[in-house]
Amino acid sequence: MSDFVDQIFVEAKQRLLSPLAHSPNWVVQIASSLVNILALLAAFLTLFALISVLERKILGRMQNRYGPNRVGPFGLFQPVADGIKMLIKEDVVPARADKIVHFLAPILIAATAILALGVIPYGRNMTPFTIDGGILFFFAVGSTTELAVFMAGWGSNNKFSMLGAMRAIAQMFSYEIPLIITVLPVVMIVGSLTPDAIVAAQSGYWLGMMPHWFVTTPWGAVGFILFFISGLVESNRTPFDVPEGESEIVAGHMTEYSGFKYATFFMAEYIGMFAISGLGITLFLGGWQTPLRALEFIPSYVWFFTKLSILLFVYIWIRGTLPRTRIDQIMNFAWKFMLPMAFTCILAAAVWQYAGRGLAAWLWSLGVIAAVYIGLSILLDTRRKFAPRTYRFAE
Amino acid sequence: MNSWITTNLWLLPAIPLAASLVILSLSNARRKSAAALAVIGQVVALALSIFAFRSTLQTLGFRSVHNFTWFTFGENALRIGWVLDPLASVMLAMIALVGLCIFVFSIGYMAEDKNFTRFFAYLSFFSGAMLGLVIANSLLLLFVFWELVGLASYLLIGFWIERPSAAAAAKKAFITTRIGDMGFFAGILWLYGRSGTLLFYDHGNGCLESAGLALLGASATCVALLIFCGAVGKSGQFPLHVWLPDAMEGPTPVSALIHAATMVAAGVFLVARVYPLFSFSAINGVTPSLTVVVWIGITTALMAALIALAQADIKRTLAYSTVSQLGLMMVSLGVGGVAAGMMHLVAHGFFKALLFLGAGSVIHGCHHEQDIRKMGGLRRLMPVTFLTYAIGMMALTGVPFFFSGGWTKEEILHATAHWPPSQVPYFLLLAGVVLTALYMTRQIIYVFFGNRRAASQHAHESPRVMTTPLIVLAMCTIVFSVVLTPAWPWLHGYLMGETPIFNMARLIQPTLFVSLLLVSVGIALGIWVYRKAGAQDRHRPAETDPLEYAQPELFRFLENKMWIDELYDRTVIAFAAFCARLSDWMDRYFWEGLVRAVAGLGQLFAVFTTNVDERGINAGVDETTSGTRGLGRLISSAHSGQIQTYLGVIAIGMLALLLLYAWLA
Amino acid sequence: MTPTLQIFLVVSATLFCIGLLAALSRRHAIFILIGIEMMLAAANLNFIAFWRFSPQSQQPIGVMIAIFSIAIAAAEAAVGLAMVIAVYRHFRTTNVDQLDQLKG
Amino acid sequence: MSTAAFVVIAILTLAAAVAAATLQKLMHAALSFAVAFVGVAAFFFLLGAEFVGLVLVFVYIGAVAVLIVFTILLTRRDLGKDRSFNWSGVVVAIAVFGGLVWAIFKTQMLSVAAPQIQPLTVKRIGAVLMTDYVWPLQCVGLLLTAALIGALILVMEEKNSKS
Repeated sequence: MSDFVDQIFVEAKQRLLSPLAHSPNWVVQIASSLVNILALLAAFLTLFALISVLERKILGRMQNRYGPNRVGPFGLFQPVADGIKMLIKEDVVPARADKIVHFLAPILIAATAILALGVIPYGRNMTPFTIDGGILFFFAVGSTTELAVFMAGWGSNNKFSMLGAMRAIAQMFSYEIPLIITVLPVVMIVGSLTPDAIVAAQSGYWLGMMPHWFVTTPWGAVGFILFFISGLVESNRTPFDVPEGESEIVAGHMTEYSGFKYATFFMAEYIGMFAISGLGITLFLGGWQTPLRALEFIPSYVWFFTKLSILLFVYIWIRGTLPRTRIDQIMNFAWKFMLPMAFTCILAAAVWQYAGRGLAAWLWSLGVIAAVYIGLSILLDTRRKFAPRTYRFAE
Repeated sequence: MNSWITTNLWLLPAIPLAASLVILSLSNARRKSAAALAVIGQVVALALSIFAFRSTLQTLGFRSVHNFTWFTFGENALRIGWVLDPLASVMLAMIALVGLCIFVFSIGYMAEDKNFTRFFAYLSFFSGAMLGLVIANSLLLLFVFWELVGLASYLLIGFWIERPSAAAAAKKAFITTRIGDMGFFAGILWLYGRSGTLLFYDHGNGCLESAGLALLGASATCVALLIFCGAVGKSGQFPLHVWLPDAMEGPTPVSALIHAATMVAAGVFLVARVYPLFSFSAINGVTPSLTVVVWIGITTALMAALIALAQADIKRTLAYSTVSQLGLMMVSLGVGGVAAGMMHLVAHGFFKALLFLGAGSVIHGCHHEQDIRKMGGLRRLMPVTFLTYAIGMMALTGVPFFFSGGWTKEEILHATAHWPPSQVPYFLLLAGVVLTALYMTRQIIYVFFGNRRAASQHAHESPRVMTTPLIVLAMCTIVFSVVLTPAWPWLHGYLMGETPIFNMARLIQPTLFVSLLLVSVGIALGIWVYRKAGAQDRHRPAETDPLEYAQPELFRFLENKMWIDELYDRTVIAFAAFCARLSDWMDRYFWEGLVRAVAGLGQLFAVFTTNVDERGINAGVDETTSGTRGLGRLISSAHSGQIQTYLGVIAIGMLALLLLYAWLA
Repeated sequence: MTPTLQIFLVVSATLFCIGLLAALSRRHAIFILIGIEMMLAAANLNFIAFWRFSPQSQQPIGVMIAIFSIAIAAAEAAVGLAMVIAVYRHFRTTNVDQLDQLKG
Repeated sequence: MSTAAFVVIAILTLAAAVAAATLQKLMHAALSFAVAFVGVAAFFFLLGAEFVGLVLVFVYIGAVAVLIVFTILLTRRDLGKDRSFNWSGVVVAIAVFGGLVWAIFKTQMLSVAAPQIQPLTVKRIGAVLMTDYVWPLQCVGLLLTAALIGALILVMEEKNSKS
């Protein structure tokens, strides 16, 4: 019974594709791909709508006010209204803009964001595109986002756009490195770049209750924290939303966009957030694995989306809590703290691996990380905080 | 036997020389310290010489030699050294003592001179050199010191450089002595060539000992004569005596020390030192060289005495008397009386120094007036000077019994009287004795007796510092006679290496009466002739000399030194000038032409090479460089810096390669 | 029919020549860099193609060389662009026709 | 591998490349350059070298293309339009192309079909990299470090710069 529920979507897909049983191979391939893409879009656009409204409501609660609560029950239809508003808005394109680029930027950014979703296992046998080296694919596609952002900034021939794009790219570059390096230990331990393999490697429990998720190991925990911070930056979320800091540069690279293009950017941002969170779950939080053996009857995709929504709540929580940081502080943090800690994670993972993955290994790697952390905190004395601000990256 | 002084005899010359060096380094203002240094050096030298003298008294005929190798050329080394024997030690004592007296004297005499320190530096230098000359055991070393004393005399004669006459005199002295030294040096070379050694005494094979002399053989005579040339030059014997009177241009102490007591006696000392060379293979004490010595000596003695008779300058008179006395010594050496000669040398050193110092005192008192005709009546004004001067005069004239000069002259006459070849020198010497008495009496009368004249109006006695040396020397002159008497001829024995026999009987000898007679005659004659000197006589003005009044031509002849200088001017100097002019002409026209010709050749060659260089090599190099530059320009034009051009070329090259391969395949 | 090695080679040759064209005929320094990158990509394509069409007994040499050449190309691009920026700072131009002197 | 995919990819790639080489606006050229590389990566996928393809995309789109557009941005002063076109270069390029194609078609042995192979897994690549190619790998790492530092020094704001 639980298996059926668990595999219900796979069954559905096969039923859907059964008429094409006798058609040539490539037709079946294309058809399955189309089905997958449609499923993805349906799921995540819904999620996007939901989250957009939920975020506003949660923020409202945090700021001690009601969020949107007029449209539909509990204001749940708010996104629909917004969508309609966006669609019927006029699409303004600046006269001096580079039309083509200006037009292509949102498409590209959305496309890459959605592509990135394609390699994440959402449940047992529920990976849309199984690629050998899916993680690499994820990052390859994700790195294209920067190009898209730059196109946006450039295409709309505008000072603020350009500045915003520069900032965005600067911090994306800076944080892409720790992001990837925090992934490396997982890849090392699992010995594969395939998300499925990684998830599989995190199956099983200690003492029947403690799951084998990598977040339970010291390097895993630290790596996950680093990964999460980098993810915040990659998706330009507070406290790292300088690229579109309303107070300084109107809306960053999205200044000159309006109507549906703006909506696309908005959506791409959220979807990128989903993607990065999904990858984080896959890498550290055991993917669709169940935290407790007792709860295995609950379908895997439910677990995945539960974890995802928790992470998203944390995103929103942080946004509601933390102020915006300065660009130079962001950069210093990236190069002086994140990077060394990421390398430390690799080291700690190696120690953990070769000390036999036992309790001793656990303590050993913890010791390594603690030592490096203390050393770093001594080196980067906190008095630097009061240094005069320098905008190296937004000149 | 060998006390430390014999091995460290070099200290004697070294100390005064060092003193002179130190004094030279002093500034002109440090007069006291300069004088003190010089005197101290001399005192030390005196003490050492007395010490050495004592050490020679141990045995008869004492002789200690200390030789060492100076430097080596080829396989034969040049060895020098020093000797201490009676001859040297006596000379040392005399030189040191007289030198000391004169040093002290000159403190007072040169008191006003502005070059005080320089004077004492020179004096110390001289005394050091002289002492070294005396102790030298090698003819070469002796020659070195010989030239050093020559240099010292040159410096001191020309001490008052500002006087042209002094400068001229210095030059004259130097050159004249050089003429003699040339012969001396030739002799040294000859001797070395023959005997291969210049050491006097070298334990049996020195050049004065049997082995060396045997090596010399017949050439001993020539060597001796050549060495005698040096002696002639140094002690102003006949042909080369002309420099000595002019040397009186120097300060009087200098005249006393160098040109009366020590240096001029060096010639005599030299002859005495190398006497074996002269007396080698002698037939009962006669050799050709000795004969030459005798005749030269006698000529000098007489001639100088005669000239002295007509000199108005007090110092010139003394100078000529020195010359004549040196001649006397030479004669005594020549006739074989070495001891007599040396004794007279020492005695003469004392009393002639005394006389010169007295003259100096007189000159000082008369405000540097030297003309005796302007003096007179100083007897009362400067009694000490008068007494000492009188003692010196007695000694010089040879008054017997009390004065050293008398005994020594006695000895010389005695020796000469028994000279085998002829009696002529003896009688000539007697004449010389008379003449000596005569001119000394003349001088005494002119200076100290009679009425006061221009220079002696404000004369005054000299200070103690000047009179004390006079007294000391006078004492020496008298006391010294004790060791000279034939009754107890200690010095003679000491020099000859014999034990003196005391025999009062030998005190009285016939020749003694002869000389006594002659001396008294001379003095009496002098008194008779010059009684009115300087005063108005019947028809004679006060300025004219009585002798001049009597015999004008003769006086003129004598006054002008027998025209010898003029003769030299006409002959030797004229010839020298001609030679100089000739060589000048040669140099100007002949040699210079030659040189110019050679230079022209060199220039021609230079021009040739220049052309070769420029036309040939430079052109080649230029061609190469320009070619290289052109090539570089050519290549660099292809090297335009246009990246795309490069890329295109690369692409074309790749295409070519590709086609080649495809075609080959 | 499936594409043969020849076709791949022709494609890569075309790509190479386009890169060459860009490198040769454009004045802007960045174009030259782009062209060089394209040529490198063509070369990589050749490597991969030869590897793919060769009998599979041996090691994936072609792939390895491709990987390394990509890395080196990345380094080259970084340095090249840095040089472009430096040159631009100095001469205020990126037109390679005007950059034909060695001294600044 | 299907001919259709090949044709599509080839057309895409070459078109993008031509655009990159000839477009007058620098920015457009740079973007089409990126597209061309996507095409090349697609070729790699087609040839069964997914890893290399991904690396290519990752490196070129993620890094090099962005660097290029950054450079374009920083050297915006004479960004304008680059109309000057050197036709001699075109001639040379065409000549080379002709030569290459002629050579390719001249050699018969090239017209082979792809043999069936087991897919090249990332694991294998990693194994080979860490065994046979470990020294080249280290050297490349060193090279990359050197290039990083060198590029930094090159673009470092020189103090008291004349401009």
